[in-house]
Amino acid sequence: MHARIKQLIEELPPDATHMKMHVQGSPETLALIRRVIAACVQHLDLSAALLNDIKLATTEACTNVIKHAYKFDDSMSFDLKITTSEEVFVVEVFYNDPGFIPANIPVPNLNEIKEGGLGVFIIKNIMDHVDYITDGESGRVRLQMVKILKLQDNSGGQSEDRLPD
Amino acid sequence: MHARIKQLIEELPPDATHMKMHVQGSPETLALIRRVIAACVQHLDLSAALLNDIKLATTEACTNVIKHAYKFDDSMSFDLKITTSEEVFVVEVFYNDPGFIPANIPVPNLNEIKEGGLGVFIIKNIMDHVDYITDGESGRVRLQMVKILKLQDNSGGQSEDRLPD
Amino acid sequence: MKIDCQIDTEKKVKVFYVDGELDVHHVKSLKSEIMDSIESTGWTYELNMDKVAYLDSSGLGMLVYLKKEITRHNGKLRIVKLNEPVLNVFKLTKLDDFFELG
Amino acid sequence: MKIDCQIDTEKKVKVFYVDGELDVHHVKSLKSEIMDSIESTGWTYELNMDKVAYLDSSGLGMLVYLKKEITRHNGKLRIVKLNEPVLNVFKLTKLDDFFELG
Ligand SMILES: Nc1ncnc2c1ncn2[C@@H]1O[C@H](COP(=O)(O)OP(=O)(O)O)[C@@H](O)[C@H]1O
Ligand SMILES: Nc1ncnc2c1ncn2[C@@H]1O[C@H](COP(=O)(O)OP(=O)(O)O)[C@@H](O)[C@H]1O
Repeated sequence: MHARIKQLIEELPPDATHMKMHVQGSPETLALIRRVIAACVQHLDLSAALLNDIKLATTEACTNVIKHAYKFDDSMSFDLKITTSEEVFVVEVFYNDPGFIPANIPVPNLNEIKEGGLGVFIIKNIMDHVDYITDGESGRVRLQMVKILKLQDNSGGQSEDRLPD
Repeated sequence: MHARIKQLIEELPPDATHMKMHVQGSPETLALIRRVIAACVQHLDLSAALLNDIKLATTEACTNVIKHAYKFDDSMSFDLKITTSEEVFVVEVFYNDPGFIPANIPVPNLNEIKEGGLGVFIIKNIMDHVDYITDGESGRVRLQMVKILKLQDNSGGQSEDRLPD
Repeated sequence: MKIDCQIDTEKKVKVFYVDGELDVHHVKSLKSEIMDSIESTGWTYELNMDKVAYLDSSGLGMLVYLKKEITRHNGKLRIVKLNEPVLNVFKLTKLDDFFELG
Repeated sequence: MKIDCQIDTEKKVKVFYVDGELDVHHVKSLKSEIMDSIESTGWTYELNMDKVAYLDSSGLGMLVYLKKEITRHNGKLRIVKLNEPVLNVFKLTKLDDFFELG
Protein backbone atom coordinates (compact mmCIF):
# COMPACT_ATOMS: atom_id res chain seq x y z
CA MET A 1 0.00 0.00 0.00
CA HIS A 2 1.23 3.47 -0.88
CA ALA A 3 2.58 5.09 2.31
CA ARG A 4 0.33 8.10 1.85
CA ILE A 5 -2.79 5.95 1.65
CA LYS A 6 -1.73 3.94 4.67
CA GLN A 7 -1.27 7.14 6.60
CA LEU A 8 -4.66 8.52 5.54
CA ILE A 9 -6.40 5.34 6.70
CA GLU A 10 -4.52 5.06 9.94
CA GLU A 11 -4.88 8.68 10.93
CA LEU A 12 -8.56 9.23 10.28
CA PRO A 13 -9.89 12.43 11.83
CA PRO A 14 -12.36 12.09 14.74
CA ASP A 15 -15.26 13.23 12.56
CA ALA A 16 -14.77 10.39 10.06
CA THR A 17 -17.92 8.43 9.18
CA HIS A 18 -17.92 4.73 9.99
CA MET A 19 -20.63 2.36 9.00
CA LYS A 20 -21.18 -1.32 8.49
CA MET A 21 -23.92 -2.85 6.42
CA HIS A 22 -25.09 -6.42 6.36
CA VAL A 23 -27.02 -7.11 3.19
CA GLN A 24 -28.60 -9.89 1.22
CA GLY A 25 -26.59 -11.19 -1.74
CA SER A 26 -29.19 -10.28 -4.33
CA PRO A 27 -28.95 -7.98 -7.34
CA GLU A 28 -31.73 -5.76 -5.95
CA THR A 29 -29.38 -4.80 -3.12
CA LEU A 30 -27.00 -2.99 -5.48
CA ALA A 31 -29.17 0.10 -5.92
CA LEU A 32 -29.62 0.28 -2.14
CA ILE A 33 -25.86 0.14 -1.64
CA ARG A 34 -25.36 3.02 -4.07
CA ARG A 35 -27.94 5.10 -2.23
CA VAL A 36 -26.29 4.35 1.11
CA ILE A 37 -22.90 5.38 -0.28
CA ALA A 38 -24.44 8.65 -1.45
CA ALA A 39 -25.92 9.09 2.05
CA CYS A 40 -22.51 8.49 3.65
CA VAL A 41 -20.68 11.10 1.59
CA GLN A 42 -23.42 13.67 1.02
CA HIS A 43 -21.92 16.14 3.47
CA LEU A 44 -18.60 16.03 1.60
CA ASP A 45 -20.04 17.66 -1.50
CA LEU A 46 -18.10 15.46 -3.93
CA SER A 47 -18.19 16.12 -7.66
CA ALA A 48 -20.73 14.04 -9.59
CA ALA A 49 -17.86 12.22 -11.33
CA LEU A 50 -16.16 11.25 -8.08
CA LEU A 51 -19.43 10.12 -6.49
CA ASN A 52 -20.21 8.01 -9.54
CA ASP A 53 -16.73 6.49 -9.46
CA ILE A 54 -17.06 5.21 -5.90
CA LYS A 55 -20.59 3.94 -6.57
CA LEU A 56 -19.32 2.20 -9.69
CA ALA A 57 -16.32 0.50 -8.08
CA THR A 58 -18.39 -0.64 -5.10
CA THR A 59 -21.17 -1.98 -7.31
CA GLU A 60 -18.64 -3.90 -9.45
CA ALA A 61 -17.16 -5.46 -6.32
CA CYS A 62 -20.57 -6.46 -4.92
CA THR A 63 -21.74 -7.72 -8.31
CA ASN A 64 -18.77 -10.10 -8.35
CA VAL A 65 -19.68 -11.39 -4.90
CA ILE A 66 -23.27 -12.01 -5.98
CA LYS A 67 -22.34 -13.44 -9.37
CA HIS A 68 -19.10 -15.37 -8.87
CA ALA A 69 -18.81 -16.12 -5.16
CA TYR A 70 -22.53 -16.71 -4.47
CA LYS A 71 -23.68 -17.72 -7.98
CA PHE A 72 -26.88 -15.69 -7.53
CA ASP A 73 -27.92 -17.64 -4.44
CA ASP A 74 -29.66 -14.82 -2.58
CA SER A 75 -29.92 -16.78 0.65
CA MET A 76 -26.27 -15.75 1.06
CA SER A 77 -25.35 -12.39 2.52
CA PHE A 78 -22.29 -10.20 2.78
CA ASP A 79 -20.97 -7.26 4.75
CA LEU A 80 -19.89 -3.85 3.65
CA LYS A 81 -17.87 -1.44 5.71
CA ILE A 82 -17.67 2.18 4.65
CA THR A 83 -15.26 4.60 6.26
CA THR A 84 -14.90 8.09 4.97
CA SER A 85 -13.31 11.38 5.86
CA GLU A 86 -12.90 14.45 3.68
CA GLU A 87 -9.64 12.99 2.40
CA VAL A 88 -10.39 9.35 1.81
CA PHE A 89 -13.18 6.87 1.03
CA VAL A 90 -12.60 3.28 2.15
CA VAL A 91 -15.02 0.51 1.32
CA GLU A 92 -14.47 -3.08 2.37
CA VAL A 93 -16.53 -6.05 1.23
CA PHE A 94 -16.54 -9.15 3.45
CA TYR A 95 -17.87 -12.37 1.99
CA ASN A 96 -17.31 -16.12 1.70
CA ASP A 97 -15.58 -17.74 -1.25
CA PRO A 98 -13.45 -20.73 -0.18
CA GLY A 99 -11.94 -21.48 -3.58
CA PHE A 100 -11.15 -17.92 -4.60
CA ILE A 101 -7.60 -17.09 -5.72
CA PRO A 102 -7.32 -13.36 -6.44
CA ALA A 103 -4.14 -13.83 -8.50
CA ASN A 104 -6.19 -15.85 -10.99
CA ILE A 105 -8.41 -12.94 -11.98
CA PRO A 106 -7.58 -12.44 -15.65
CA VAL A 107 -6.44 -9.07 -16.98
CA PRO A 108 -8.67 -8.16 -19.94
CA ASN A 109 -7.28 -7.38 -23.37
CA LEU A 110 -9.21 -4.25 -24.29
CA ASN A 111 -8.58 -4.78 -28.02
CA GLU A 112 -10.57 -7.96 -27.89
CA ILE A 113 -14.19 -6.98 -27.37
CA LYS A 114 -15.95 -9.43 -25.07
CA GLU A 115 -19.17 -9.43 -23.11
CA GLY A 116 -17.50 -9.63 -19.73
CA GLY A 117 -14.31 -9.44 -17.80
CA LEU A 118 -14.27 -5.68 -17.21
CA GLY A 119 -15.47 -5.43 -13.60
CA VAL A 120 -12.15 -5.83 -11.81
CA PHE A 121 -10.43 -3.74 -14.48
CA ILE A 122 -12.87 -0.89 -13.73
CA ILE A 123 -12.33 -1.24 -9.98
CA LYS A 124 -8.56 -1.12 -10.33
CA ASN A 125 -8.73 1.86 -12.64
CA ILE A 126 -10.95 3.89 -10.36
CA MET A 127 -9.63 3.07 -6.93
CA ASP A 128 -6.24 4.17 -5.64
CA HIS A 129 -5.75 0.95 -3.73
CA VAL A 130 -7.39 -2.48 -4.20
CA ASP A 131 -6.53 -5.50 -2.12
CA TYR A 132 -8.12 -8.95 -1.83
CA ILE A 133 -7.24 -10.54 1.52
CA THR A 134 -8.24 -14.21 1.65
CA ASP A 135 -8.29 -16.60 4.57
CA GLY A 136 -7.83 -20.12 3.23
CA GLU A 137 -9.06 -21.74 6.40
CA SER A 138 -12.41 -19.96 6.80
CA GLY A 139 -12.92 -19.11 3.13
CA ARG A 140 -13.60 -15.54 4.18
CA VAL A 141 -12.56 -12.82 1.73
CA ARG A 142 -12.00 -9.18 2.52
CA LEU A 143 -11.82 -6.86 -0.45
CA GLN A 144 -10.45 -3.50 0.53
CA MET A 145 -10.76 -0.53 -1.80
CA VAL A 146 -9.51 2.98 -1.17
CA LYS A 147 -10.18 6.19 -3.06
CA ILE A 148 -8.40 9.42 -2.27
CA LEU A 149 -11.03 12.16 -2.34
CA LYS A 150 -8.81 15.17 -1.87
CA LEU A 151 -5.06 15.47 -1.66
CA GLN A 152 -4.40 17.34 1.54
CA ASP A 153 -1.66 19.46 0.00
CA ASN A 154 -3.94 20.85 -2.66
CA SER A 155 -5.26 24.08 -1.27
CA GLY A 156 -8.85 24.92 -2.34
CA GLY A 157 -11.37 23.05 -4.43
CA GLN A 158 -12.33 19.50 -5.17
CA SER A 159 -9.40 17.56 -6.48
CA GLU A 160 -9.66 14.46 -8.57
CA ASP A 161 -5.94 14.09 -8.90
CA ARG A 162 -4.49 10.63 -8.81
CA LEU A 163 -1.64 9.72 -6.54
CA PRO A 164 1.67 9.28 -8.32
CA ASP A 165 2.41 5.56 -8.48
CA MET B 1 -47.28 -6.95 20.39
CA HIS B 2 -50.38 -6.63 18.21
CA ALA B 3 -50.92 -9.92 16.38
CA ARG B 4 -50.99 -8.18 13.02
CA ILE B 5 -47.63 -6.52 13.61
CA LYS B 6 -46.12 -9.79 14.78
CA GLN B 7 -47.35 -11.45 11.63
CA LEU B 8 -45.97 -8.70 9.39
CA ILE B 9 -42.55 -9.00 10.99
CA GLU B 10 -42.44 -12.76 10.98
CA GLU B 11 -43.68 -13.15 7.43
CA LEU B 12 -41.49 -10.67 5.62
CA PRO B 13 -41.52 -11.08 1.84
CA PRO B 14 -38.31 -12.30 0.16
CA ASP B 15 -37.66 -8.86 -1.31
CA ALA B 16 -37.56 -7.17 2.11
CA THR B 17 -34.55 -4.92 2.72
CA HIS B 18 -32.28 -5.85 5.61
CA MET B 19 -29.42 -3.75 6.80
CA LYS B 20 -27.31 -3.30 9.86
CA MET B 21 -25.31 -0.20 10.68
CA HIS B 22 -22.61 0.21 13.24
CA VAL B 23 -22.11 3.89 14.04
CA GLN B 24 -20.28 6.19 16.37
CA GLY B 25 -22.32 7.58 19.27
CA SER B 26 -21.93 11.18 18.23
CA PRO B 27 -24.55 13.80 17.33
CA GLU B 28 -23.06 14.17 13.84
CA THR B 29 -24.17 10.63 13.12
CA LEU B 30 -27.86 11.52 13.33
CA ALA B 31 -28.05 13.23 9.94
CA LEU B 32 -26.25 10.27 8.38
CA ILE B 33 -28.78 7.88 9.92
CA ARG B 34 -31.66 9.89 8.48
CA ARG B 35 -30.08 9.80 5.03
CA VAL B 36 -29.52 6.05 5.28
CA ILE B 37 -33.16 5.54 6.27
CA ALA B 38 -34.22 7.55 3.23
CA ALA B 39 -31.90 5.38 1.11
CA CYS B 40 -33.46 2.20 2.52
CA VAL B 41 -37.05 3.16 1.75
CA GLN B 42 -36.59 5.25 -1.40
CA HIS B 43 -37.98 2.55 -3.64
CA LEU B 44 -41.18 2.40 -1.55
CA ASP B 45 -42.25 5.91 -2.54
CA LEU B 46 -43.54 6.83 0.92
CA SER B 47 -45.36 10.10 1.53
CA ALA B 48 -43.17 12.92 2.85
CA ALA B 49 -45.06 12.79 6.16
CA LEU B 50 -44.48 9.08 6.65
CA LEU B 51 -40.80 9.34 5.72
CA ASN B 52 -40.36 12.20 8.15
CA ASP B 53 -42.12 10.23 10.89
CA ILE B 54 -39.75 7.28 10.69
CA LYS B 55 -36.72 9.60 10.50
CA LEU B 56 -38.03 11.49 13.51
CA ALA B 57 -38.72 8.45 15.70
CA THR B 58 -35.36 6.91 14.84
CA THR B 59 -33.48 10.14 15.51
CA GLU B 60 -35.23 10.53 18.89
CA ALA B 61 -34.24 6.99 19.84
CA CYS B 62 -30.60 7.48 18.79
CA THR B 63 -30.46 10.91 20.46
CA ASN B 64 -31.44 9.25 23.75
CA VAL B 65 -28.67 6.69 23.36
CA ILE B 66 -26.10 9.43 22.72
CA LYS B 67 -27.44 11.74 25.42
CA HIS B 68 -28.64 9.52 28.25
CA ALA B 69 -26.93 6.15 27.80
CA TYR B 70 -23.55 7.44 26.55
CA LYS B 71 -23.61 10.96 28.03
CA PHE B 72 -22.11 12.37 24.82
CA ASP B 73 -19.04 10.13 25.04
CA ASP B 74 -18.47 9.63 21.33
CA SER B 75 -15.91 6.89 21.84
CA MET B 76 -19.00 4.72 22.37
CA SER B 77 -20.87 3.21 19.44
CA PHE B 78 -24.18 1.57 18.78
CA ASP B 79 -25.89 -0.60 16.20
CA LEU B 80 -28.93 0.00 14.12
CA LYS B 81 -30.86 -2.64 12.26
CA ILE B 82 -33.34 -1.61 9.61
CA THR B 83 -35.73 -4.08 8.05
CA THR B 84 -38.37 -2.92 5.65
CA SER B 85 -40.90 -4.29 3.25
CA GLU B 86 -43.71 -2.46 1.50
CA GLU B 87 -45.90 -3.14 4.51
CA VAL B 88 -43.68 -2.49 7.49
CA PHE B 89 -40.64 -0.54 8.67
CA VAL B 90 -38.74 -2.03 11.61
CA VAL B 91 -35.82 -0.24 13.21
CA GLU B 92 -33.91 -1.66 16.15
CA VAL B 93 -31.29 0.17 18.17
CA PHE B 94 -28.75 -1.91 20.09
CA TYR B 95 -26.66 -0.19 22.75
CA ASN B 96 -25.24 -0.49 26.25
CA ASP B 97 -26.89 1.03 29.31
CA PRO B 98 -26.48 -1.19 32.37
CA GLY B 99 -28.61 0.89 34.74
CA PHE B 100 -31.48 1.58 32.37
CA ILE B 101 -35.01 0.75 33.53
CA PRO B 102 -37.48 1.47 30.72
CA ALA B 103 -40.44 1.55 33.12
CA ASN B 104 -38.90 4.61 34.77
CA ILE B 105 -39.17 6.79 31.68
CA PRO B 106 -41.57 9.53 32.78
CA VAL B 107 -44.72 10.30 30.81
CA PRO B 108 -44.75 14.03 30.05
CA ASN B 109 -47.60 16.31 31.07
CA LEU B 110 -48.19 18.29 27.91
CA ASN B 111 -49.91 21.11 29.81
CA GLU B 112 -46.70 21.84 31.62
CA ILE B 113 -44.31 23.34 29.10
CA LYS B 114 -40.76 22.12 29.70
CA GLU B 115 -37.56 22.11 27.72
CA GLY B 116 -37.30 18.33 27.53
CA GLY B 117 -39.00 15.06 28.09
CA LEU B 118 -40.75 14.78 24.72
CA GLY B 119 -38.52 12.32 22.86
CA VAL B 120 -40.04 9.06 24.01
CA PHE B 121 -43.51 10.60 23.81
CA ILE B 122 -42.89 11.39 20.14
CA ILE B 123 -41.55 7.90 19.46
CA LYS B 124 -44.58 6.25 21.05
CA ASN B 125 -46.97 8.51 19.19
CA ILE B 126 -45.43 7.84 15.81
CA MET B 127 -44.58 4.17 15.96
CA ASP B 128 -47.14 1.40 16.02
CA HIS B 129 -45.04 -0.71 18.35
CA VAL B 130 -42.22 0.31 20.72
CA ASP B 131 -40.40 -2.10 22.99
CA TYR B 132 -37.30 -1.76 25.16
CA ILE B 133 -35.75 -5.18 25.80
CA THR B 134 -33.02 -5.02 28.46
CA ASP B 135 -30.53 -7.64 29.54
CA GLY B 136 -29.59 -6.98 33.15
CA GLU B 137 -26.52 -9.15 32.97
CA SER B 138 -24.78 -7.62 29.95
CA GLY B 139 -26.35 -4.18 30.19
CA ARG B 140 -27.29 -4.49 26.54
CA VAL B 141 -30.49 -2.76 25.44
CA ARG B 142 -32.50 -3.47 22.33
CA LEU B 143 -35.07 -0.88 21.39
CA GLN B 144 -37.45 -2.22 18.79
CA MET B 145 -39.75 0.13 16.88
CA VAL B 146 -42.24 -0.82 14.23
CA LYS B 147 -44.22 1.36 11.84
CA ILE B 148 -46.89 -0.02 9.58
CA LEU B 149 -46.42 1.56 6.17
CA LYS B 150 -49.43 0.19 4.39
CA LEU B 151 -52.29 -1.91 5.63
CA GLN B 152 -52.43 -4.87 3.29
CA ASP B 153 -56.22 -4.85 3.09
CA ASN B 154 -56.34 -1.28 1.80
CA SER B 155 -56.45 -1.56 -1.95
CA GLY B 156 -54.83 1.36 -3.79
CA GLY B 157 -52.76 4.26 -2.57
CA GLN B 158 -50.47 5.07 0.30
CA SER B 159 -52.21 4.52 3.58
CA GLU B 160 -51.25 6.24 6.78
CA ASP B 161 -53.97 4.57 8.78
CA ARG B 162 -53.18 3.51 12.28
CA LEU B 163 -53.88 0.03 13.53
CA PRO B 164 -56.89 -0.20 15.84
CA ASP B 165 -55.58 -0.73 19.37
CA MET C 1 -26.51 24.91 9.96
CA LYS C 2 -26.51 28.37 8.38
CA ILE C 3 -28.09 31.36 10.07
CA ASP C 4 -28.56 34.75 8.44
CA CYS C 5 -29.82 37.66 10.49
CA GLN C 6 -31.64 40.82 9.38
CA ILE C 7 -32.09 43.61 11.86
CA ASP C 8 -34.69 46.37 11.66
CA THR C 9 -33.71 48.79 14.45
CA GLU C 10 -36.68 51.07 13.84
CA LYS C 11 -39.31 48.37 14.25
CA LYS C 12 -37.11 46.51 16.73
CA VAL C 13 -37.35 43.26 14.81
CA LYS C 14 -34.60 40.69 14.24
CA VAL C 15 -35.30 38.08 11.61
CA PHE C 16 -33.24 34.87 11.66
CA TYR C 17 -33.19 32.81 8.47
CA VAL C 18 -32.37 29.30 9.59
CA ASP C 19 -31.02 26.74 7.13
CA GLY C 20 -30.40 23.22 8.35
CA GLU C 21 -31.77 20.29 10.30
CA LEU C 22 -32.65 21.05 13.91
CA ASP C 23 -31.49 17.96 15.79
CA VAL C 24 -29.35 17.76 18.93
CA HIS C 25 -26.22 18.32 16.86
CA HIS C 26 -27.37 21.60 15.38
CA VAL C 27 -29.54 23.21 18.04
CA LYS C 28 -26.55 24.58 19.94
CA SER C 29 -25.40 26.96 17.22
CA LEU C 30 -28.90 28.38 16.73
CA LYS C 31 -29.43 28.72 20.45
CA SER C 32 -26.19 30.61 21.06
CA GLU C 33 -26.65 32.76 17.94
CA ILE C 34 -30.01 34.02 19.22
CA MET C 35 -29.04 34.19 22.89
CA ASP C 36 -26.08 36.36 21.93
CA SER C 37 -28.37 38.80 20.17
CA ILE C 38 -31.11 39.22 22.77
CA GLU C 39 -31.58 42.92 23.53
CA SER C 40 -32.47 44.24 26.94
CA THR C 41 -36.13 44.88 26.23
CA GLY C 42 -39.01 45.10 23.80
CA TRP C 43 -37.70 43.39 20.67
CA THR C 44 -39.37 40.85 18.40
CA TYR C 45 -37.37 37.84 17.25
CA GLU C 46 -38.64 36.12 14.16
CA LEU C 47 -37.37 32.68 13.16
CA ASN C 48 -37.86 32.03 9.48
CA MET C 49 -37.96 28.23 9.17
CA ASP C 50 -38.50 28.05 5.43
CA LYS C 51 -35.23 26.13 4.97
CA VAL C 52 -35.66 23.84 7.97
CA ALA C 53 -36.77 20.44 6.70
CA TYR C 54 -36.29 18.61 9.97
CA LEU C 55 -36.94 19.38 13.65
CA ASP C 56 -37.24 17.06 16.62
CA SER C 57 -37.62 17.24 20.40
CA SER C 58 -34.12 18.70 20.75
CA GLY C 59 -35.15 21.55 18.47
CA LEU C 60 -38.43 22.01 20.35
CA GLY C 61 -36.62 22.06 23.70
CA MET C 62 -34.31 24.77 22.44
CA LEU C 63 -37.26 26.83 21.16
CA VAL C 64 -39.05 26.53 24.51
CA TYR C 65 -35.90 27.76 26.21
CA LEU C 66 -35.56 30.67 23.80
CA LYS C 67 -39.19 31.70 24.18
CA LYS C 68 -38.82 31.76 27.98
CA GLU C 69 -35.60 33.80 27.78
CA ILE C 70 -37.03 36.24 25.27
CA THR C 71 -40.19 36.69 27.35
CA ARG C 72 -38.00 37.39 30.38
CA HIS C 73 -36.51 40.25 28.37
CA ASN C 74 -39.98 41.55 27.48
CA GLY C 75 -39.45 40.39 23.94
CA LYS C 76 -41.57 38.34 21.55
CA LEU C 77 -40.69 35.18 19.63
CA ARG C 78 -42.41 34.51 16.32
CA ILE C 79 -41.80 31.38 14.27
CA VAL C 80 -42.78 31.62 10.61
CA LYS C 81 -42.74 29.66 7.35
CA LEU C 82 -42.88 26.25 8.95
CA ASN C 83 -42.77 23.32 6.59
CA GLU C 84 -45.47 20.68 6.90
CA PRO C 85 -43.33 17.99 8.61
CA VAL C 86 -41.88 20.53 11.05
CA LEU C 87 -45.31 21.95 11.87
CA ASN C 88 -46.48 18.41 12.54
CA VAL C 89 -43.94 18.03 15.35
CA PHE C 90 -45.38 21.14 17.04
CA LYS C 91 -48.90 19.74 16.70
CA LEU C 92 -47.94 16.27 17.92
CA THR C 93 -46.53 17.73 21.12
CA LYS C 94 -49.34 20.30 21.46
CA LEU C 95 -46.77 23.10 21.35
CA ASP C 96 -48.51 24.80 18.43
CA ASP C 97 -50.57 26.76 20.98
CA PHE C 98 -47.62 27.72 23.16
CA PHE C 99 -45.70 29.31 20.30
CA GLU C 100 -46.79 32.12 18.02
CA LEU C 101 -46.61 30.36 14.67
CA GLY C 102 -47.20 32.06 11.37
CA MET D 1 -36.31 0.03 -15.30
CA LYS D 2 -38.76 1.59 -17.75
CA ILE D 3 -38.41 1.18 -21.50
CA ASP D 4 -40.50 3.02 -24.07
CA CYS D 5 -40.19 2.14 -27.72
CA GLN D 6 -40.93 4.23 -30.80
CA ILE D 7 -40.99 2.55 -34.18
CA ASP D 8 -40.55 4.25 -37.55
CA THR D 9 -41.37 1.52 -40.09
CA GLU D 10 -40.57 3.73 -43.06
CA LYS D 11 -37.04 4.60 -41.96
CA LYS D 12 -36.67 1.21 -40.26
CA VAL D 13 -35.64 2.76 -36.97
CA LYS D 14 -36.62 1.65 -33.46
CA VAL D 15 -35.86 4.08 -30.68
CA PHE D 16 -35.73 2.76 -27.11
CA TYR D 17 -36.04 5.31 -24.32
CA VAL D 18 -34.37 3.69 -21.34
CA ASP D 19 -35.11 4.91 -17.81
CA GLY D 20 -33.23 3.34 -14.91
CA GLU D 21 -29.88 2.21 -13.59
CA LEU D 22 -28.11 -0.34 -15.76
CA ASP D 23 -26.59 -2.74 -13.26
CA VAL D 24 -26.74 -6.55 -13.21
CA HIS D 25 -30.23 -6.39 -11.73
CA HIS D 26 -31.69 -4.32 -14.53
CA VAL D 27 -29.77 -5.34 -17.66
CA LYS D 28 -31.89 -8.43 -18.20
CA SER D 29 -35.13 -6.58 -18.90
CA LEU D 30 -33.47 -4.24 -21.40
CA LYS D 31 -31.67 -7.11 -23.10
CA SER D 32 -34.80 -9.19 -23.58
CA GLU D 33 -36.88 -6.17 -24.61
CA ILE D 34 -34.49 -5.41 -27.46
CA MET D 35 -33.74 -9.02 -28.38
CA ASP D 36 -37.49 -9.62 -28.72
CA SER D 37 -37.76 -6.77 -31.18
CA ILE D 38 -34.84 -7.51 -33.50
CA GLU D 39 -36.07 -7.68 -37.08
CA SER D 40 -34.65 -10.02 -39.68
CA THR D 41 -32.55 -7.45 -41.49
CA GLY D 42 -31.54 -3.87 -42.10
CA TRP D 43 -32.95 -1.99 -39.08
CA THR D 44 -31.37 0.65 -36.89
CA TYR D 45 -31.80 0.36 -33.13
CA GLU D 46 -31.28 3.54 -31.19
CA LEU D 47 -30.89 3.50 -27.42
CA ASN D 48 -31.74 6.85 -25.87
CA MET D 49 -29.84 6.91 -22.58
CA ASP D 50 -30.94 10.36 -21.45
CA LYS D 51 -32.57 8.92 -18.33
CA VAL D 52 -29.80 6.45 -17.49
CA ALA D 53 -27.76 7.90 -14.64
CA TYR D 54 -25.79 4.75 -13.93
CA LEU D 55 -24.15 2.03 -16.02
CA ASP D 56 -21.48 -0.48 -15.12
CA SER D 57 -19.70 -3.49 -16.63
CA SER D 58 -22.91 -5.52 -16.55
CA GLY D 59 -24.56 -2.87 -18.69
CA LEU D 60 -21.56 -2.72 -21.03
CA GLY D 61 -21.53 -6.51 -21.39
CA MET D 62 -25.18 -6.46 -22.36
CA LEU D 63 -24.57 -3.70 -24.92
CA VAL D 64 -21.66 -5.63 -26.46
CA TYR D 65 -23.94 -8.66 -26.76
CA LEU D 66 -26.71 -6.59 -28.34
CA LYS D 67 -24.38 -4.96 -30.84
CA LYS D 68 -23.07 -8.37 -31.94
CA GLU D 69 -26.60 -9.77 -32.30
CA ILE D 70 -27.84 -6.71 -34.17
CA THR D 71 -24.84 -6.80 -36.51
CA ARG D 72 -25.55 -10.48 -37.15
CA HIS D 73 -28.99 -9.37 -38.38
CA ASN D 74 -27.44 -6.72 -40.62
CA GLY D 75 -28.73 -4.05 -38.31
CA LYS D 76 -27.11 -1.04 -36.65
CA LEU D 77 -26.95 -0.09 -32.98
CA ARG D 78 -26.72 3.59 -32.05
CA ILE D 79 -26.44 4.81 -28.48
CA VAL D 80 -27.38 8.45 -27.92
CA LYS D 81 -27.79 11.07 -25.18
CA LEU D 82 -25.23 9.57 -22.83
CA ASN D 83 -24.82 11.32 -19.52
CA GLU D 84 -21.31 12.31 -18.48
CA PRO D 85 -20.78 9.56 -15.84
CA VAL D 86 -22.15 6.91 -18.20
CA LEU D 87 -19.99 8.10 -21.08
CA ASN D 88 -17.00 7.91 -18.75
CA VAL D 89 -17.51 4.17 -18.29
CA PHE D 90 -17.32 3.69 -22.07
CA LYS D 91 -14.14 5.72 -22.22
CA LEU D 92 -12.54 3.96 -19.25
CA THR D 93 -13.00 0.60 -20.94
CA LYS D 94 -12.09 1.96 -24.40
CA LEU D 95 -15.48 0.88 -25.71
CA ASP D 96 -16.30 4.39 -26.94
CA ASP D 97 -14.70 3.43 -30.26
CA PHE D 98 -16.46 0.08 -30.57
CA PHE D 99 -19.91 1.61 -30.24
CA GLU D 100 -21.50 4.28 -32.36
CA LEU D 101 -22.18 6.91 -29.71
CA GLY D 102 -24.03 10.14 -30.35
N1 LIG E 1 -15.41 -12.02 -5.88
C1 LIG E 1 -15.02 -12.95 -6.77
N2 LIG E 1 -15.09 -14.26 -6.45
C2 LIG E 1 -14.72 -15.19 -7.34
N3 LIG E 1 -14.26 -14.92 -8.57
C3 LIG E 1 -14.16 -13.64 -8.94
C4 LIG E 1 -14.54 -12.61 -8.06
N4 LIG E 1 -14.34 -11.44 -8.69
C5 LIG E 1 -13.84 -11.74 -9.90
N5 LIG E 1 -13.73 -13.07 -10.07
C6 LIG E 1 -13.20 -13.78 -11.27
O1 LIG E 1 -12.56 -12.81 -12.08
C7 LIG E 1 -13.16 -12.78 -13.38
C8 LIG E 1 -13.22 -11.35 -13.88
O2 LIG E 1 -14.14 -10.60 -13.12
P1 LIG E 1 -14.73 -9.26 -13.69
O3 LIG E 1 -13.59 -8.43 -14.15
O4 LIG E 1 -15.60 -8.65 -12.67
O5 LIG E 1 -15.57 -9.66 -14.97
P2 LIG E 1 -16.86 -10.59 -15.13
O6 LIG E 1 -17.55 -10.61 -13.83
O7 LIG E 1 -17.63 -9.94 -16.20
O8 LIG E 1 -16.35 -11.96 -15.53
C9 LIG E 1 -14.52 -13.41 -13.21
O9 LIG E 1 -14.98 -14.02 -14.38
C10 LIG E 1 -14.27 -14.42 -12.11
O10 LIG E 1 -13.79 -15.60 -12.62
N1 LIG F 1 -31.92 5.27 26.00
C1 LIG F 1 -32.08 5.78 27.24
N2 LIG F 1 -31.22 5.46 28.22
C2 LIG F 1 -31.37 5.97 29.45
N3 LIG F 1 -32.36 6.78 29.80
C3 LIG F 1 -33.25 7.14 28.90
C4 LIG F 1 -33.16 6.65 27.56
N4 LIG F 1 -34.18 7.16 26.87
C5 LIG F 1 -34.89 7.92 27.72
N5 LIG F 1 -34.34 7.92 28.94
C6 LIG F 1 -34.86 8.62 30.14
O1 LIG F 1 -36.18 9.04 29.87
C7 LIG F 1 -36.29 10.45 30.00
C8 LIG F 1 -37.21 11.01 28.94
O2 LIG F 1 -36.60 10.89 27.66
P1 LIG F 1 -37.10 11.76 26.47
O3 LIG F 1 -38.57 11.63 26.38
O4 LIG F 1 -36.37 11.38 25.26
O5 LIG F 1 -36.78 13.26 26.87
P2 LIG F 1 -35.40 13.99 27.15
O6 LIG F 1 -34.34 13.23 26.45
O7 LIG F 1 -35.61 15.35 26.62
O8 LIG F 1 -35.23 13.99 28.65
C9 LIG F 1 -34.86 10.98 29.91
O9 LIG F 1 -34.69 12.17 30.62
C10 LIG F 1 -34.06 9.84 30.51
O10 LIG F 1 -34.03 9.95 31.90
